[in-house]
Amino acid sequence: MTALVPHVPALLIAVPLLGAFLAPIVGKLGRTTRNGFVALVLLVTAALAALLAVRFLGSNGSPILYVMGGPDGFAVPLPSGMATPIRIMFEIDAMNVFMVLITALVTLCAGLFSFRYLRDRSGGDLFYALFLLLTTAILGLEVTGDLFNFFVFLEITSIAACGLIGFQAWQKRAPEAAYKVMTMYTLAGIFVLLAIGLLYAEHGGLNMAYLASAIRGSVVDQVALTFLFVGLGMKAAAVPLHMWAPDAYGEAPAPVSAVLVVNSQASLYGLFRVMFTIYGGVANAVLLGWLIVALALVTIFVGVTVALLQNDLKRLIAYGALSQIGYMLLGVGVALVTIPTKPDFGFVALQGGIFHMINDAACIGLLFLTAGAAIRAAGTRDLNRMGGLAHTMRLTSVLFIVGALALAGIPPFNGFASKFLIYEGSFQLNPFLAVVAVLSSILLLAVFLKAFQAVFLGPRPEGASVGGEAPLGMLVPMVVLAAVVIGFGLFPGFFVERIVTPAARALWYGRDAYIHAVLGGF
Amino acid sequence: MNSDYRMSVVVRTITRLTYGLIIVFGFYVIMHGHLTPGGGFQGGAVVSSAFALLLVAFGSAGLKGRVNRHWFQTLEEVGAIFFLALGLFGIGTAFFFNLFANNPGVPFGQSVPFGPNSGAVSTAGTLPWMNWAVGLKVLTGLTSVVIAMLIGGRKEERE
Amino acid sequence: MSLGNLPFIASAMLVILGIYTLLFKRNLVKLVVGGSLIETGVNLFLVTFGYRTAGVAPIYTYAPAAKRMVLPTPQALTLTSIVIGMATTALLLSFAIHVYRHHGTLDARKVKELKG
Amino acid sequence: MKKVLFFVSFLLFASLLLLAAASVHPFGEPTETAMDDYFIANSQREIAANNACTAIVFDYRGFDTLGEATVLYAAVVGVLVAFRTLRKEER
Repeated sequence: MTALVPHVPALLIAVPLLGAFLAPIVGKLGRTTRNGFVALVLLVTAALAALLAVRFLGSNGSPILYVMGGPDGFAVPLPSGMATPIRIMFEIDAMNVFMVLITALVTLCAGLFSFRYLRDRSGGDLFYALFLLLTTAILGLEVTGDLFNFFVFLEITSIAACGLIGFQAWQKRAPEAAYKVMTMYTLAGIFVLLAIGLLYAEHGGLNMAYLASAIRGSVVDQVALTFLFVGLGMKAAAVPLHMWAPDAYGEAPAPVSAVLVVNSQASLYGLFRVMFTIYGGVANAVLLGWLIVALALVTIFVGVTVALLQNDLKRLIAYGALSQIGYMLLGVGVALVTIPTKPDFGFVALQGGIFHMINDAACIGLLFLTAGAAIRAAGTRDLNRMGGLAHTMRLTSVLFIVGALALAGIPPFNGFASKFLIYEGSFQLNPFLAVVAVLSSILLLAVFLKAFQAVFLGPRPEGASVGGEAPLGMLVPMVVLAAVVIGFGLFPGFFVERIVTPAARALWYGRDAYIHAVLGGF
Repeated sequence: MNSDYRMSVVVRTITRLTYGLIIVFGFYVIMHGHLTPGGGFQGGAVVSSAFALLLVAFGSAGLKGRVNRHWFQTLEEVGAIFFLALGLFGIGTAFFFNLFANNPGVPFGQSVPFGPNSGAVSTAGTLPWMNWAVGLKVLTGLTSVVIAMLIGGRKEERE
Repeated sequence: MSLGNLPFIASAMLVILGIYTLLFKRNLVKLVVGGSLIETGVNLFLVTFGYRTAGVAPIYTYAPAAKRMVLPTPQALTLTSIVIGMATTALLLSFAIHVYRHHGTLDARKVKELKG
Repeated sequence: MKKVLFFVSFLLFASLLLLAAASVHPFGEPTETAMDDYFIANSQREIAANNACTAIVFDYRGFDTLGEATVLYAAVVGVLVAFRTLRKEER
């Protein structure tokens, strides 16, 4: 088995993909066999992700290179005497490892949760085929070093996500939400493909590192940057293009919503990779930074204010998730603006933005899973007709509160650790930013307390069905996510120093190492 | 379009005559992917167009005897797994390593001199296998999509 | 006889027409038609990038000798893009059928069940 | 209000695209072709395939085609999920 260790990056994609292809066939042997098989595939993928992280942290930070189909071993990207890489290759640096860890964690918990949550639904085999395809595509999105390959995986996430959003086809709103989301995803994919076509026409190559060294900032490069910015911004649900997000998160089954948040974060990673690495040498950081800071403020503000008006539990959490994307953008935007002048504060904001990714994935995932359990027990999503679930669902209500407080950035939980870094960084740039960020967090706390009171406390409305505590199969993944939320909150230093700082350093200072790993001496 | 809709006699007889030829041509395109323009995707699409032609000409009765829906779904998964397995065969050196090319012992292993030539079928290592895998996958996938939409549409009539 | 960039502008116009239908049309099936119009425009865009004047298809079987060959990579990319276009259209149409079954209409304005 | 916003963004997008289409390399004379020349020159030697395009699709960039087959598989499963036979209580 140890002979396969150097092939971990490729296996990280091949194993869940094989699982996705085999799921319907194994499904013919019965539901429990299939669930066991899917759980095994998810566990092996998480183990591969951990192995990749451990192996990477040992290799003094230079990016791992894995060339697909490389004839003489896998380390040779460039045939003799050539300046452009030929084959598709995975290029993994600290930022990629960080994103892979987030994906492995959330998809594992969501997958384990879905076994019990969807037990009495039809079409289980096909659901798990799509679920594993979505996992593979997100992992592929975060690991590949080839721009067109990035686009292909982006499209797989679009199609698999829409298949999953329209899973409850008998409901009135699910097919309509799936149709709307698919149109937005197609439009986003077209923008990305146009940009890739233009970059290929201009530089004749598709490898991210080669493009990073070849881009000179000509007219075509800037148009391609705009298209990439719009396309990936649409997929990451930044505000002007966020119309699809509440429908997608609201209508999809609960475990799928948790994975969709990670899908948006993967596109956000794509946006950072494009801005920092590919256009790192060319784009003038300050203008782009202010643009992102403005986008971030609007995202935070719209996300929180509209969340106040929602009376559908899942859409309320969806808008909460939307505003958290704003915090990540704020951290990175502030970093782009301040690092040229005050590097230490800028780097703190960058670390905050990146650390907030894993924190947000954990708390939003926890909130969506607990909301799913609550909705399953109450039989309705409308806040006015739910109530008094805490009497029977003690642990679920506690977990909901943990997720809500973490999301609002209350001290003992992980949300506080990353938001504090963002506040600190943005305060240096302009106090107004920090004020808006803090106010929005408080507003978000109010929103979630209102939701908690409506769903869990208060008298049980007479007509409501008597929902018992969530079954064990659903509680275990929730507790795992809660442990991550609390663990990251109590010892932030340990995690920041081990996985977040290398990721931030790789993203900001690691551009030359990224290019050098592929192009060697050129 | 209700399901027992049938086209005119002319269309039905021509379809009965030509759908076999279309299928054979489709497999030709799949098989010669590495020599002539074509390959798995294009050939699979040609063959599934033959099934679509049957569907249009004879309504759902056209595919009754010829195509088993569940078998096609499983065949698609088999094709996908075969394609992934071909990628994994070369895992010793690297994922997707073409280990069959240029070693004469293996079928499709012959090497090819540089420059224009008349093209020998038994060349290009894993490419012909991959063409077959993808061709099977596209053929069964597209047909089951067309059938699913037909059945989806018909169910809509009953409600 | 250099055409300058006319073919690129022609395929760009195709994409612009597709975007126009996607933004301003209301019927769900027309949106799908707009989507595939854009896909075709982008595929044409990709393929025209790879053309070499008086170039021949990059296939050596019975290839005419001493002729420059067209760039093969855009054609490989276009193959992938065509299948993606087919996949998105198939999914969009199947959800359009479901929306029609629930709401009885294909007009996006009346289907506006989801707010915001 | 939404119509105006859509129209402005549409015009912006159209002008950007035409600007890019006009300023790319002239039709027929691609400027950077190092990668493609390598494919044309070496597809027969390395992969023994006469068709350079298929050599790229299935070997040089075979991983894209694996993604491609997955896209097709996802679409087929998506359509089958949409039109599966539902259980009674799910009507």
